[in-house]
Amino acid sequence: MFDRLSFPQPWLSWVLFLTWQILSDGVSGGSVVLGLILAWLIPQLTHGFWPERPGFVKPWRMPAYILRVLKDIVVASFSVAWLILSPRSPRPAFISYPLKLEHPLAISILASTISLTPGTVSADISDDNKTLLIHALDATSDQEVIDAIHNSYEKPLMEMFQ
Amino acid sequence: MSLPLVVLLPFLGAIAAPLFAQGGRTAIAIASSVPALIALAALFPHWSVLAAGGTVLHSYEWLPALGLSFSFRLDGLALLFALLILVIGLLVILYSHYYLKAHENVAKFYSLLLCFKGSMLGIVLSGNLLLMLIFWELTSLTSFLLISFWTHKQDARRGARMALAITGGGGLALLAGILLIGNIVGSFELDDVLAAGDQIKAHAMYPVALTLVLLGAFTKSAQFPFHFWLPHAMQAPTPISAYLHSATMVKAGIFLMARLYPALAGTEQWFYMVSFTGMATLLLGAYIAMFKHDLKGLLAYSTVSHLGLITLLLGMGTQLAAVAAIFHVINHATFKASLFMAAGIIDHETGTRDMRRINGLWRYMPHTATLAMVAAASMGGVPLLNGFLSKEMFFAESLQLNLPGLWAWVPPIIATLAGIFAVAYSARFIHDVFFNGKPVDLPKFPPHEPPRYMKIPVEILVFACIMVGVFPTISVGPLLYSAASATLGGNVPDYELAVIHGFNLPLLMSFMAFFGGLLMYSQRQRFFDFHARFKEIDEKAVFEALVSKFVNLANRFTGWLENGSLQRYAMLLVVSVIAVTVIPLINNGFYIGENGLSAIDWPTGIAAGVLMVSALATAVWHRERFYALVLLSVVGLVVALTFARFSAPDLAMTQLSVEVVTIVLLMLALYYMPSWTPMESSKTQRIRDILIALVAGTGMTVITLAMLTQPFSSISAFFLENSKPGGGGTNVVNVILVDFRGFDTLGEITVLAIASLGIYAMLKNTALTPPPGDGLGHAWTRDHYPLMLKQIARPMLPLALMVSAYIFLRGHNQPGGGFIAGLITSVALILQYIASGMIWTQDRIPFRYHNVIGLGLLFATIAGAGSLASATPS
Amino acid sequence: MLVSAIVLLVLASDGSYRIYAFGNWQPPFGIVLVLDRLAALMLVLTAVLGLFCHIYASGGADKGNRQFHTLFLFQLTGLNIAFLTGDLFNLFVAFEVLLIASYGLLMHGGGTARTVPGLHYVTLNLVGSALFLIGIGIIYSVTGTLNMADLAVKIPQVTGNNLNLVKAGGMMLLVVFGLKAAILPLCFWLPKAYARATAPVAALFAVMTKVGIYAIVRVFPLIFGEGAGELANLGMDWLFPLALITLGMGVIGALGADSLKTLVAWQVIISVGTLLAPIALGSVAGLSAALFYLVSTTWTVAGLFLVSELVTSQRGLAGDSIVTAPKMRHRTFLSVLFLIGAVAAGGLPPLSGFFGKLMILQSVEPGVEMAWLWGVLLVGSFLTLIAYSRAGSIVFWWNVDGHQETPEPMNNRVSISTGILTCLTMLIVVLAGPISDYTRATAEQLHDNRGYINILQTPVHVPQSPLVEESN
Amino acid sequence: MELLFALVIGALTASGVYLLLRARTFPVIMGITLLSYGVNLFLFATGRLATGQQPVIGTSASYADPLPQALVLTAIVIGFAMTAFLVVLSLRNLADNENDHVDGQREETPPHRNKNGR
Amino acid sequence: MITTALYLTIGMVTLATLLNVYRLIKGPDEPDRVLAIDTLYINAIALIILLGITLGTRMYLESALLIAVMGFVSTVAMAKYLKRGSVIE
Amino acid sequence: MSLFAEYAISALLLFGGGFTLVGAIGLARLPDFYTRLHGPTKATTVGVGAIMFSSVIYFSSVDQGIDFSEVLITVFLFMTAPVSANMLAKAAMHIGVETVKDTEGGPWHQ
Ligand code: NA
Ligand code: NA
Repeated sequence: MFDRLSFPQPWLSWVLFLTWQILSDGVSGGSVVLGLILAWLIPQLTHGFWPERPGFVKPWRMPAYILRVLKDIVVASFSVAWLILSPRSPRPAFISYPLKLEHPLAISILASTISLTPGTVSADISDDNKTLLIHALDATSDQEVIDAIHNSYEKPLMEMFQ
Repeated sequence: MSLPLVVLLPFLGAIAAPLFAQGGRTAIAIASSVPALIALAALFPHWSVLAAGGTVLHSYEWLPALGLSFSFRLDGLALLFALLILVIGLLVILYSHYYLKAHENVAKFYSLLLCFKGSMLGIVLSGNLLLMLIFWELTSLTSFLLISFWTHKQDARRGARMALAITGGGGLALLAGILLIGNIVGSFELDDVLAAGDQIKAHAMYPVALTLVLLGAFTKSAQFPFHFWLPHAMQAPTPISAYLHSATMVKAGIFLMARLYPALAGTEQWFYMVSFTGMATLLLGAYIAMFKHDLKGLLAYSTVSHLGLITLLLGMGTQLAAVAAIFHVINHATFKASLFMAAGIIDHETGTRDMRRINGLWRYMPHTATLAMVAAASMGGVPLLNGFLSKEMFFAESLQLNLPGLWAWVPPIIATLAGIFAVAYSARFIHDVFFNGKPVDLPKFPPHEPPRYMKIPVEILVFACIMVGVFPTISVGPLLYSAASATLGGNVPDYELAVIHGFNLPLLMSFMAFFGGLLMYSQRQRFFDFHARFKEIDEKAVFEALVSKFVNLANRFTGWLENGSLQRYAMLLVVSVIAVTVIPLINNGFYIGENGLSAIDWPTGIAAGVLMVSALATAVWHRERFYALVLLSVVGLVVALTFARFSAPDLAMTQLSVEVVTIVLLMLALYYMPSWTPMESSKTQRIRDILIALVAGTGMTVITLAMLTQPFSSISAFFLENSKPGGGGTNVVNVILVDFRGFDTLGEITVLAIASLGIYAMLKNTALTPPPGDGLGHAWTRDHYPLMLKQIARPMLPLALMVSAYIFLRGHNQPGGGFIAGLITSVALILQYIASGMIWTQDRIPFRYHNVIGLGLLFATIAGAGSLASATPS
Repeated sequence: MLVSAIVLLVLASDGSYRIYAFGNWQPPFGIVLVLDRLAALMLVLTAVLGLFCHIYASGGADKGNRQFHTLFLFQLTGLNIAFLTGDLFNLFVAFEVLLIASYGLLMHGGGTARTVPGLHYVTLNLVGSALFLIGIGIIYSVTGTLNMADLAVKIPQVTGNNLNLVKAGGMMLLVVFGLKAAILPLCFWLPKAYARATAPVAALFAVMTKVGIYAIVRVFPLIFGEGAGELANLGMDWLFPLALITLGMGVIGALGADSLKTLVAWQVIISVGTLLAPIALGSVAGLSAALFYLVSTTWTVAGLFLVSELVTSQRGLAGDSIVTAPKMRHRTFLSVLFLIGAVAAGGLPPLSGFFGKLMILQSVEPGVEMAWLWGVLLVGSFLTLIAYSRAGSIVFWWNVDGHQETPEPMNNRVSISTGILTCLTMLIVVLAGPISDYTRATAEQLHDNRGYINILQTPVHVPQSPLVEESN
Repeated sequence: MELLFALVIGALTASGVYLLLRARTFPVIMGITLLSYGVNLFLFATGRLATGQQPVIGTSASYADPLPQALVLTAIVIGFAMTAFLVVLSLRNLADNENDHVDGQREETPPHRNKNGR
Repeated sequence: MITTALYLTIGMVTLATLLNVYRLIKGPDEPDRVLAIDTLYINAIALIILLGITLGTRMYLESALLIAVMGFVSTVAMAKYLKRGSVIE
Repeated sequence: MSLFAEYAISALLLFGGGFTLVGAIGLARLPDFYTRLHGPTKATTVGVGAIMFSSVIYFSSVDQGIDFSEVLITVFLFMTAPVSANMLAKAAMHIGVETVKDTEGGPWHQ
């Protein structure tokens, strides 16, 4: 069951190795050795559960994307706070968002991003992975929301994955 | 050694008898006779000692702490009874050989008979009261099996059970009596007890002890009001009846009274209890015997009556009366045994025992008839037969009782009256059976004389009757003297065994009885008509009805208490705890110890409030199950926070993991269960439960408060000091778990493992039907495995494994450890199941489990394996 | 296991205490196993019982469940730990081990009849476990220790308000042990659960109630014994009347039983009452008598369970119901065994039950207690006699015409194990002297807790052989 | 603080006992769970309440009593095993009796929940 | 300053907890309750972290991590139960 | 501890606490389930994230070097919050939880 000294998912192994260093109290010889062992062993065990590779084409764009999302999260949190605290009752809406992305992981990331950024939550994804149902807390117009999402997040993701 | 041998031999024979079953009936009969012959031979050499008034004692220690020893003691009284048992026993065996039919279980018969004989010998030869009691109960038991020998007969079964209940129950009273006597005397040895008569009679417990002992004796000897079992014991094969009711079983009670005569007799209590019981029995038995149409029934009630007579004699308390009693024991045994055997022959030859059908047998079996008529005459007290002699002594003694005023007339009148009845029923036995016209519709016709050898036992017994009747001094004189001497503790009065003592009052009474009896018999139809006006009670049916009433009552009572309601059982448990702790807790009150209360910080206060509210809300809204489950998980979460708040990180983590797995498990269960609990308890019951719950809660509050505020020191200082040097870890909790108290942890893992096994075994046979939709009537959504969840679940597993590894490795020094690590892995696997389903996931893990809930097992196994791994380094 | 248990019995019979300290930690800090006369007696009792039940089970009752033997052995393991441990919390763990194994065993063999009694059994015992923990907690919170010897030292020193706490805690323990022992009013879970369990399991369970009694005998004389000052003889004034009522209830249940197994199950409750009454009186003689009776009744009841099962298997549709039915196979063999069992259980001479009862009767000092105990015990015996004679004569003797649909004949393992277990009562009679000497010495040892306390001073050492063995 | 803790344990016990006395398996299991939470907290509290004194050598000046913590850990694990068994047993009861009544009574299955039925 | 901020923060989080419980009890639908308990889990993480800062120990970080993991799994399981009845199928 | 660190820690704490509270207020007072979903998903997650960061800075500045364990937790929370929200929304749509009156569009029927 173990392929000798192979790393079936190098990405995963890297992440695991780094995580181990974070968890251990500081980087030391022991933690590096243990981290290596775990980075090799765990993917061997879980390979079956996660056989498909994350189909990144341009992985280096990921950090920029994450930073952008983080910024949006923080900035937009204030607007949600405002919405929540203001006496005015919001005007919620369900919006069907036509997906251009095809890769399931990419869709998931997009949906997550939408949920984390203010005012919108991904409520559902259609069975054929073509439409995303978004609940907006306070929507002025559907199209505005769709465009904003497409431009800010879906486009960069499409670049990364296709 | 010879005395124990005498008792032991029949038991050995009982074991051996079935072995001879192969050799045929004769072989068994012979084999069964051998023990008695040897026993007789073994007793013979002791005669010289006994004749000189001595006793033979063979004693071996057994259970000194109980006062129980293998003491065997032979004196005149014991010898007399032993001889009766052995000799009549031999005759019965001979008789049985011809009586039993070919297809019957002869081995069982002889085996039981020998057991019974051994037990009887045990009673009479015991030199220790407890030992005697053991044999006493054994006779109850073996007679039960003998009476029910024909197990297919309902009457036999019922009669046997009734006999067992009465005699066995009496045995229990006797046990209590003997224990009391033993307490008074300080020993159960017969010699000590007999020597301590004055001490016993002076003791405050004497009346109780006497009553209990007499209960034993009266039940066994079928004294009124316990007489009713005896006639129903007639369901036994006739040889058994002959044996049990002439010489043995029923005589055991008589023997007991005679045996303990020096220790218990001679007081007013004794006199009133024994003599009045005897008198009542004497009269009642004689009266009923007259109306019995069943040959054996007549004999049975006559037995009851004669037993009453003996008891009355013993109760009179005079020495001569006691001698008469002993004498009558011998006489009754001989004539009654022969009568039973004769009755058996008649039954055997005619196929019935109904005297209304059996008539004029003289024509068909003159030999048997002669024998039976002689024996019956003896029973009726005809001169020149042994029955006459003891009856004369009885009449004489009845005149000697110094009762005040008119009461002095009572005993002689009753004696005469009983005599009249006795003559009447004896006459009936003779006339109604052997003469009185022709037989009516006999099942077997015509009857013949029985086989030659079947008559021999009867002949021997009848011969004995005549011998004793004519030559009393020569035939039984020495034996009677020896027995009477043993009974009376050596003070034998002057008495004369003569056929005729001259014309005196007793003789007059005998004449009155004789002619009165004949007169009564001649007018029998009037008496029968008179008697027929009373409804005859079948005691067996009454007893049976009583027992089944009791059984039904017990059944209903049990069913009412043990009603199968867990609610009730749980309530009883909780209420029991409350009941036994309420006094200390009320004494404790709302107590705050010397450490006092510490300040509350308000986040903790609010968390506590949340916990309390969620807990109570769980109870309040429990009928909406999912809601209650959510509330329960809040409780679990806050409990974990509480552990964290009060310095127990390990506990917090364990609690969290266990809680989530539990909730998932409960949800799995809830899928199959109704999502809603119906209202079932009544309002009263709910209020009751609320009260119980509140009291329980208050109790725990009071305890906790008192406990938390008391100063305290524990053995834990040792753990804190030795954890690092001795246990090699800084996390003291984990060091305790794997080292100081590693054995607990081993047990805990074992529990997990067994639970998994049990769950697995149970699930194999469980077929659950999943409901088609939720409680609102929605069908389940088609969407099994949502995309986002699937995507996030994938990386979760490797990450969780790593966290597990981390938590596991640091456990010895930091919070964490194997169990938590195992649970994290389990939870990560649960996530895979939720996200991607059973089949997908199972294809990817090396174990196989067949059922949904088998997962619980999986989690437990993983957690157990985790903690096992962490426990082994110790 | 029987061999090792007997070796331990021989070791213990010299009256010494042998301890095994896990991890070589000096008590009271580590967990110790303590072997004394009582522990050895219980081990032998259980080992013998376990052996024959296991042989019986291997004659076919273990079919269809590979876990059976594992659970069976775990059950024995739990029992053995319970008898040996010298630590209160470890006793809890041992209880849990044997309970969880018993849950599994109880459900063994499937069938819907077992589910509900099993559910009741498990639920009540879970509450019992909770109570056990509370009791332990209270006692720890006052004394700061869990080792029983150490507790025996510390409990007499408790003063002031803590007395109330310890009383409450001790009483909770008594309730827990009472629940396991099935004392009234905590006994109603038992009859159905036992009556419906597979025979070897029910037979093994004969010792389960004895664990509760063992725990009472172990913990209470030691910790709340004569020397416990204000806490001396805690709870015993409750125990005595309850024991007698339990005895009475058992008798009524037995009388009203409609099947042999139910009858025997109520016999278990009768035994519990019979055992606890003299124990509650607290004398050496009473304790000794109870221990003697305990050995006798455990084996006898177990034997009767096996007999009842054999009757069920040979009697077609009627099973073990006390109703008339066509004649069963092997009637003679089975009826003789039943007779022996019934005589022993009913306490009639000449079998061991009688001697046990005799000792119990003799152990009471004259007084009110004596009147009650004698009265209830003797009247109870009388009614039991009626119950057994009625049941036996109906089941074995009252045959209606008809043909038994040829049941499978018994195999040797089943019949031999049942026979031997039932006849052990005779062995007890033969060895009554030595056994009563042993129980007497055991009772004396229990009564004088100084020896037990001394194990705190015993320097720990590694014994030559391990004390617990988990194989049969 | 002690009073608060005592009240918490009291509330857990009371709720647990009330649920224990219900007639269906599910509430009974929840009741036992609540009861065991209460018992675990109680057992934990026998070492008295300590703030910031986790018994890890070197992390604090004084330490909470570690023994009750160890005991509670054992108790939690055992309780988990027992609860799991009870859950499965109650499912078995459901399968056998088509009903989740604790006494296995074969009654009609309870009506399905409706919005107004609470 | 940190102390003051800490107290204020603890106060806010505790208040948030109370609001969560309000929603939990109020409902009105099951998803509301699950949402409330999900939020409660996250607040619990905050409380644990704040406790750690107050006590100056990192001993409780793993507890926080565990709450995060367990909270997520239990939320997901509950949501799945509401949708599918069977959490694991 | 540097003053900067103190300011940063305090600010982050207050920011975090504030957002946690805001999320809870949203949960408590918004009109329907779908709107209530927004508060916890974003505000609370952000709030707790901020508190974690303050913890990282606090412990890094008081003693034993840098330890990023809290970051792991935060990342985990950010990864899982949307999934939880998604699952809950799906459940709500399945059950047919009602929307507030003036909602545009409607949930999908499951
Ligand atoms: Na443990
Ligand atoms: Na979440």
